[in-house]
Amino acid sequence: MAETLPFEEDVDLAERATGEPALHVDVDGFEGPLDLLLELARRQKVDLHRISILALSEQYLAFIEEAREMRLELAADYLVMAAWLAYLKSRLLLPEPPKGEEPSAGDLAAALALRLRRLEAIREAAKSLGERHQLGRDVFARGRPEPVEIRREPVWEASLYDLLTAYARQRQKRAVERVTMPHRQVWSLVEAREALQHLVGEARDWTALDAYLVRYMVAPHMRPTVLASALSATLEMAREGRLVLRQDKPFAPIWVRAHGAATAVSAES
Amino acid sequence: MDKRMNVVPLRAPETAEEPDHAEAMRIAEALLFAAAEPLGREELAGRLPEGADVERVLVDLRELYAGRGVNLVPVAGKWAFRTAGDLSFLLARDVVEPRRPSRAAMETLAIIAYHQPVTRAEIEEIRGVATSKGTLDTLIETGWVRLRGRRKAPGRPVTYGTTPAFLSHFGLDAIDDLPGLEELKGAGFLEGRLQGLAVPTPSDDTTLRDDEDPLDDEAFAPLDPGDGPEDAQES
Amino acid sequence: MDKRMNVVPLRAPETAEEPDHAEAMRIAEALLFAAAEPLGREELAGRLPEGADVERVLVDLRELYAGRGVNLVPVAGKWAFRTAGDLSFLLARDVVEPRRPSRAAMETLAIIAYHQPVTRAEIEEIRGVATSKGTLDTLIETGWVRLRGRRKAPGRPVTYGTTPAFLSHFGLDAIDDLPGLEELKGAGFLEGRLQGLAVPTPSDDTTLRDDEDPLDDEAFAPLDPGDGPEDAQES
Repeated sequence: MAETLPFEEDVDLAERATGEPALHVDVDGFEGPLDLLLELARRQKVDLHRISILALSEQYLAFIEEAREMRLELAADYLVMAAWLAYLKSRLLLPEPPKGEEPSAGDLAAALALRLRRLEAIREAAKSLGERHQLGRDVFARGRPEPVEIRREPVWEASLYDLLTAYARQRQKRAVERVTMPHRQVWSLVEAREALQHLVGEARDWTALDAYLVRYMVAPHMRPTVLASALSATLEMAREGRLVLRQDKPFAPIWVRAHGAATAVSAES
Repeated sequence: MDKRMNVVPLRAPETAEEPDHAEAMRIAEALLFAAAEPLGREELAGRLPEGADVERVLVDLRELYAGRGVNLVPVAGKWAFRTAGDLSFLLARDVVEPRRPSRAAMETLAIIAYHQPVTRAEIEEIRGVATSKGTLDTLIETGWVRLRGRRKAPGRPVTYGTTPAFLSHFGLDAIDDLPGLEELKGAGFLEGRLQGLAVPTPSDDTTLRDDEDPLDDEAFAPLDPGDGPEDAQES
Repeated sequence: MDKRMNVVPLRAPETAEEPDHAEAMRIAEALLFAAAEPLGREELAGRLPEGADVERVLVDLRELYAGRGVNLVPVAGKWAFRTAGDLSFLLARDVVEPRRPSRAAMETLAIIAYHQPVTRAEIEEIRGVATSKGTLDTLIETGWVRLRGRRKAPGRPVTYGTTPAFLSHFGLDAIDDLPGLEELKGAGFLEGRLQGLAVPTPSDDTTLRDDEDPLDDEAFAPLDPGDGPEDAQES
């Protein structure tokens, strides 16, 4: 129900007075010079519309003077207001100069009176607002509201596309898993070397590599792998000094022969 | 219960002996309304004007609110206002929550759709992973999948199939509107070069097949628990 | 107010054209009783049976509860049940008296309420004194005052306004119901403060005024620090 609001305590003016010099208290109790002026005006006990700004100014200045004599610290805005009121007072006492640029003393006084009336009015408004029935203080809401339970009802969302994708994805994955790929036939480098060593044994003279390899390319699909592996093997064996390669021009047939019978034989052992 | 406003005229509120009965009712009404907890007779009596007849106040208030949207009800020997029982639906609000089935659920659903009637073991065989009970439960919750019967086979496993709600959700007139193998390939769902893959022509005919028995037992309610492993490789 | 039970017979609850009026009243009654916050016409309409006359339901309910211990009152443009104001002396008895807002806080709140949208400088001009940051912070924390936007003026000061919680706390249906508003308006106190812009009435409309910008920056969180002096003659 009513919780304690975190408001500052409304400190009573009299309460603030405790233990302090009386006049000091008075100044402290006011919320600024306008508040002080309003209080002084109230003491005139006349309608704010008929207030004498001149008399009010004199009272304010007297008050400030008194405070100074008591060596009270006054906030700057009280002094600013005092200076302005002293000026206003002198203007009000002097004969009005011919109409000039500046607002007349009467206008200034009227403006001040208006400000005072406006502050008075908003104070009244604040008072009547505070006097209204307030929730949790004067009037109460249901002490135990019955909460509305939120029931979440799932609505399933899926499209035919999702369904077909899921089906196809699943079936395809399994189908691929089950397919056994035909074993790819290759002529390995090892096989190539073996074959070439036979060749080297035979080829004391230049021998066309292609012609020699034909016997290994019985199946047509073996041709690329045999050629590739054989070339790699011959290059390797040439580097090792076992055989010599010759090609007369680009894309011409490759000729092979043993580097020398002795080396070839010794290498083989 | 008469749902019309039950306006009970107060019994002789102006009789001389109890001039404050109406006022006591107002106060009790406000106290009960504002209270966070039910109020007992003593608590009320302490707040009502001197000499108020608490019992009569409560009886009259209860009568005043009988048949209304809010009733004065006894709660553990005390009294409180509560929403009328027949309006309890007001205290709940249904919020529609869009949810998407998991990938595993969609795959299982698709297999049920194409291969029905199908058992859990068969689903797992096609998918190649264990199907969690939760996935099947979810599908049944969606209303798209139903338990059809039991396969005439050892263990008598439950067979699953799709429902008319499935057709209407996916915008199908009939289950055989599901695209076949060639259509799936044509639409790019399946790779064209796949071979040896058969997509069955689905049927959701409610008539049990020759190898199906009816779900004779009562224990079909949740799901057959012994139908397969509970764990799942799937997420 | 007649404190006796004001039992209003329902107007022709059985007329053919609106057979559900009594039921709609029961439902509205239950909803308004159960709700923790005031309910708007739209919220109610959405929960009442099709074709129910929300306006009539509210008028009839209000009448039914007038003079009772609990009243149906318009609050912040919505509707809520509240204990009757004249019973406050009884109900407030066991309420821990909330600390009352200080005079400075109430004055500042009043200025914000009657002059909104209003800047801190304008509040200070009316009060003739610097406004402590604490006062505004407290009003915002209480939930009665909010930062509306920024005045299109040098320094782009923040503008303040009141919230629906303010209306609800002070039992106001709308900002126009502020007490003494007519008098203040009549005296011309709410006009012409803004560079010749006549702003005749306070407005807590969430729509920004022509001379307001949105609170675009992120730094609006606590309070704009550069808006006025931090010191205060007030405590």
